[in-house]
Amino acid sequence: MTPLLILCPMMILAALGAVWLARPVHAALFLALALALTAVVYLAVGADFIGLVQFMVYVGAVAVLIVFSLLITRPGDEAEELLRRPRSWVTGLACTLPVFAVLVYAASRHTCLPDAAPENPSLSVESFGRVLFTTHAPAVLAVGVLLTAVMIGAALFAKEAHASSHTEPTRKPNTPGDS
Amino acid sequence: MSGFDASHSAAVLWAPECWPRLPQRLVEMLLHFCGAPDWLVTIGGLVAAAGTVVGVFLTGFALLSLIERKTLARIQNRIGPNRAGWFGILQPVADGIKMLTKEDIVPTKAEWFLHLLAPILIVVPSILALGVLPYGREWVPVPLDLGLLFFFAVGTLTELAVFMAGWASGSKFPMLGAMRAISQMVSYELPLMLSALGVIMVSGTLSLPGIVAQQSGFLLGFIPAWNVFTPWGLSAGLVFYIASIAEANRCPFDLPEGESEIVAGHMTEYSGFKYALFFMGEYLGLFAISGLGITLFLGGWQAPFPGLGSVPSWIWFFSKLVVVIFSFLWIRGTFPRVRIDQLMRFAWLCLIPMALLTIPAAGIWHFAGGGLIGWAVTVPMLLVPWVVLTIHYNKRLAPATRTYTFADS
Amino acid sequence: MNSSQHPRSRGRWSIPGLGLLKGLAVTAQNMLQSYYRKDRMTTVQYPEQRAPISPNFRNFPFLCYDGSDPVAGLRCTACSICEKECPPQCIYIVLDRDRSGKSLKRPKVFDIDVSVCMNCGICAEVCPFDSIYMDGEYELSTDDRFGGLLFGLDRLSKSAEYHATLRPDQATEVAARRHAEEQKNLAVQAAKAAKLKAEKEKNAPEPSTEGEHA
Amino acid sequence: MISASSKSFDAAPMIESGPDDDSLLRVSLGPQHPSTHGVFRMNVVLDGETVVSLKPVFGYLHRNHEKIAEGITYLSSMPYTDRLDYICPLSNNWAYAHAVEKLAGLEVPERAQYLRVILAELTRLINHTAFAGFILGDMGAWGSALMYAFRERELILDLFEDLTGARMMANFMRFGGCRNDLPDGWAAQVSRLVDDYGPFLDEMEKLLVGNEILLARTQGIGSLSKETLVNGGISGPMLRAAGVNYDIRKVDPYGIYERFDFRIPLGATGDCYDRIMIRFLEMRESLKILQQALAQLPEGPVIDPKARIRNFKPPVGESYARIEGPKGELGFHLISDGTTKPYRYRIRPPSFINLTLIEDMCLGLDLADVVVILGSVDIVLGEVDR
Repeated sequence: MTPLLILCPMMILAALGAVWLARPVHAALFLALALALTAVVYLAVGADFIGLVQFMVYVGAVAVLIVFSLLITRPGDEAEELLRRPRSWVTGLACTLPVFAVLVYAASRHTCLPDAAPENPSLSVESFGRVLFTTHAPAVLAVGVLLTAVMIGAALFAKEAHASSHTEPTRKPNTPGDS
Repeated sequence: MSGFDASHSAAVLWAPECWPRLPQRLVEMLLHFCGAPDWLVTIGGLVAAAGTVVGVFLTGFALLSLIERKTLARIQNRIGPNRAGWFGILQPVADGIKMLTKEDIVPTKAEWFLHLLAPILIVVPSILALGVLPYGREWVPVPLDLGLLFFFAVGTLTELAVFMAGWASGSKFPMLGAMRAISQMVSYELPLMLSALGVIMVSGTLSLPGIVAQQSGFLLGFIPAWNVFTPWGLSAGLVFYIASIAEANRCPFDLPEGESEIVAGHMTEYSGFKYALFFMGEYLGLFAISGLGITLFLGGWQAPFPGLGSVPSWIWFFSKLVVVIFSFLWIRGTFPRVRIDQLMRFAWLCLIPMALLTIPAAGIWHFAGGGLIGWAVTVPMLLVPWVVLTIHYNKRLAPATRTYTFADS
Repeated sequence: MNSSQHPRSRGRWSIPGLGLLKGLAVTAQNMLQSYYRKDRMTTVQYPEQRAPISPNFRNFPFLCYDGSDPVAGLRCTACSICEKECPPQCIYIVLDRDRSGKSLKRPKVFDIDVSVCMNCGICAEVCPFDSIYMDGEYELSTDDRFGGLLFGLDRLSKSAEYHATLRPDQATEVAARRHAEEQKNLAVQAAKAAKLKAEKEKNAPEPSTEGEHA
Repeated sequence: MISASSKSFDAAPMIESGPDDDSLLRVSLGPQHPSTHGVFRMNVVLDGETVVSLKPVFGYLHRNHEKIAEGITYLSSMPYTDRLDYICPLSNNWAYAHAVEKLAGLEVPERAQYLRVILAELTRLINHTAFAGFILGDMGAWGSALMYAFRERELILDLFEDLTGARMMANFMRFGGCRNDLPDGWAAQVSRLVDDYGPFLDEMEKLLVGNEILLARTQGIGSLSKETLVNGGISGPMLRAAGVNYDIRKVDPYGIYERFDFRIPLGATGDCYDRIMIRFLEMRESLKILQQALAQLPEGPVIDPKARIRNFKPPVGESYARIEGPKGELGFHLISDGTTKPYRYRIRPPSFINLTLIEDMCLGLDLADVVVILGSVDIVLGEVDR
């Protein structure tokens, strides 16, 4: 209970930072911090596997990719402009309010938290694999198909972009080609 | 990690096998006899154990910085540092003093907080990762059940740290370095993890001591039963080795630093002790990733020959570490750096397919029980991509024979 | 035009990575050989060991003097040829004159700014009096940036014996030539003196001719 | 992100701003940069890491050499020529001496002619060996090749020191010959070195030529058409790597090069790899020349007895003399007004002129390729900026 009381406010602050900060890179770093704290929450309640995977996937991959895409796409001042537009506020609220309502509803169903997290059984890879590929096999397959499709699509897009940038003849000095 | 067990006999305590745990045991004993509560004894012991690991590897860092310079010097027919102390043994101390006394420069355009945080964030994951490796039969600082997962999870922090360093410096070469670093690390983390998957499948555990235990024994009485001596293990081990060079930013994959191109990459705007911290992070990361490779493929602390049970197991681990790190130095002394597009193509078109292929091979090996059938199925399976690669290389990538003419007139 | 394939150009079929392994073999060989082959390890550990200095080695110039007195024996006649030929113009010479303004054929000031000097040796080459030579001394660092690198006559004057230790062949040759010249001069002077004496004896009563010869 | 802040990062103003696009990254590569071979600066505009525009900025090492030479005697310029291309001072000496000899009509004695050929070819060995080391350094190979190259270069420099008195700043050639004769045993030492050089070249080639990373980094990089190269005035190995048969030792022979049997290696594509290979092949030809020259070395004086050291005044006139320096056509243009000082003194520096096409070679390639291409041009800033 105590770790949660310390971690949750930090998480909320980090999430607020991610939303409020004007510079996209700062926001992304705060998002990474929020995700990392989520992982710590998982670890604190004894869900080691989920915690580490959360850390690896969200901090190590998702946050890094966000940061990287910020680096290469260079949004410029668009983010600040978006922040100033009132319509974005409305959209944002429309998105977040239902989620918040669901959360409040879920929290109200369990009025009191259990005193201690149940002792989690030592998780062997084998049992994990068995569960994944028997009970949850359709889900795993569906995700696999989806990911494969996404990867092929990404590869095709990349190839197209690559090809279009290479059809251009050798550039002459002082006339930079489009990119 | 239980509290102090008073039944430890002095013989066990003083056995060479347990030497690395001596600080922990001594602190526990001391606290116990001082009448400290059990939790304090445990925490004290853990602090001592962590101190041992950090102490050993910081000494290793200092030594490695010297050994690297000496080895590279010898490869290049030089002598290397030999002025500070006997054979330059005090050179790391001199370097440390120099780094500490240098001015700490923060560029005016830098984000000072992130600029400060980055070098710290580089070192922390490396030390954390070092905490879960099994160094000896009796010496596993933190025997986590999910050790391997933990290792990869904390390892991912480095990317963010490098990004912070590059971005917060507010300069262009660090920015380019950060872009290179992230794309490189993201690409090479995949083959790194995929090549470890086979080991997890065969050993059926994510615990690093468990993986080492699975590699005990000898085939035919003299070949150690390490993963690297199986077809899929050799294949995965090679992938892991190459990917770990890239993950540790070592030559020929040291593009983020890319001295001749982008000055020092993400470290360009650092000076003084922050700069030294980057090096500490790099070397500790090198220890960690080599240690993991040893654990996964080279049998961890297992002895390489039968009949050497009396030698403390941690000696084997560190001997293997020395060999692996020497190979890194050797490569660094020989190869030029690859270009970023070649690096990416190599990762996505060569390493990742190879790593993916080792997974079914490991599965077949696991279910075939590793006998003749295992060899018969997996060897051709893994040879195919090498053959394909060779053909592709010779047909598409390898340059046409260059003919040079001589003008006589 | 004859076309020939370079013997080491790559064949059509090669195993990827073979070239890298060859490179590794070369570096490993070099590393091992650096422990036992002298031609692999050419480093000279400077303060303890020193590379031998070749007789032709040149660093900064010095002025040579004969005998033991650096002032009286100085060969330099302050003719300023070196001053004119010096490429970076680092030589500064003031001719010494007596009270009446007559040249004493020796320098009053002879300064070489070695922070400007580029060790080319042209001054030594053009000197017609065998006076200026290039020194072999190379440990000249100083913490006095201006004074310590401006060599005056006191630092530049070095004895002919020193020259002989630096370049024995050249020194012997120069000494022999100078000796011969000296002998010749002496002989000429002796002849002159003899002639003079003879004339004197001959024309003793006529003082006007004596004045001509003086 | 980059563009938003990049403008404020510019400490030094860009002389040539290049394309005006906010999504591009402007990087000032140099003058303080690890692989600009000194203080060369390139204003690079990058799209990602692809070069969109590259403007070389010359002059950071300008030392006013040509103007100084007009104010000092002919002989006094000789040590300054050492400092042009300081990797190969003796070639520079020869080119200058050649120009003055043309002007003054001096004859060079046989022995001095042979000596000059020996020294020039040794200098070519030094330059090409060091080049192989430098370009590997530019590619990020941690100095091994460079140290091997310098190890062998050191042996040649030792010989230079024995002969000329200085390792690099030789100041050895004189108008009408050479300054001094060979010390005892020098020629024997050179022939021993020439014999040992072949195995060293084998070793270097083993380290470099088949290396897959080097192949991937250099092949197909930086090649230009023959026409562009010729129109750009490119000379030396860079031109020959593209297959243009132009070596001044053959097309406009000077000295006694006609007497030797050697061949001019020519490449086909002119990319960075060919530039490396051409230099290796040239070194082997140099070894052949050296062997012949050492075998034929005659006795005799090393300087024209008519040549004056002091008060040297060539007749009124004009001369241009060129030699095949290790980096290309090195020419000196002199105008004499009959005094002890040249009226006009002009150098045709191969490094500088070879460098002028750098943008054409780099466009559309990676930042990492820029460094390799710059290395393959083989510049020495002392000569580029003069």
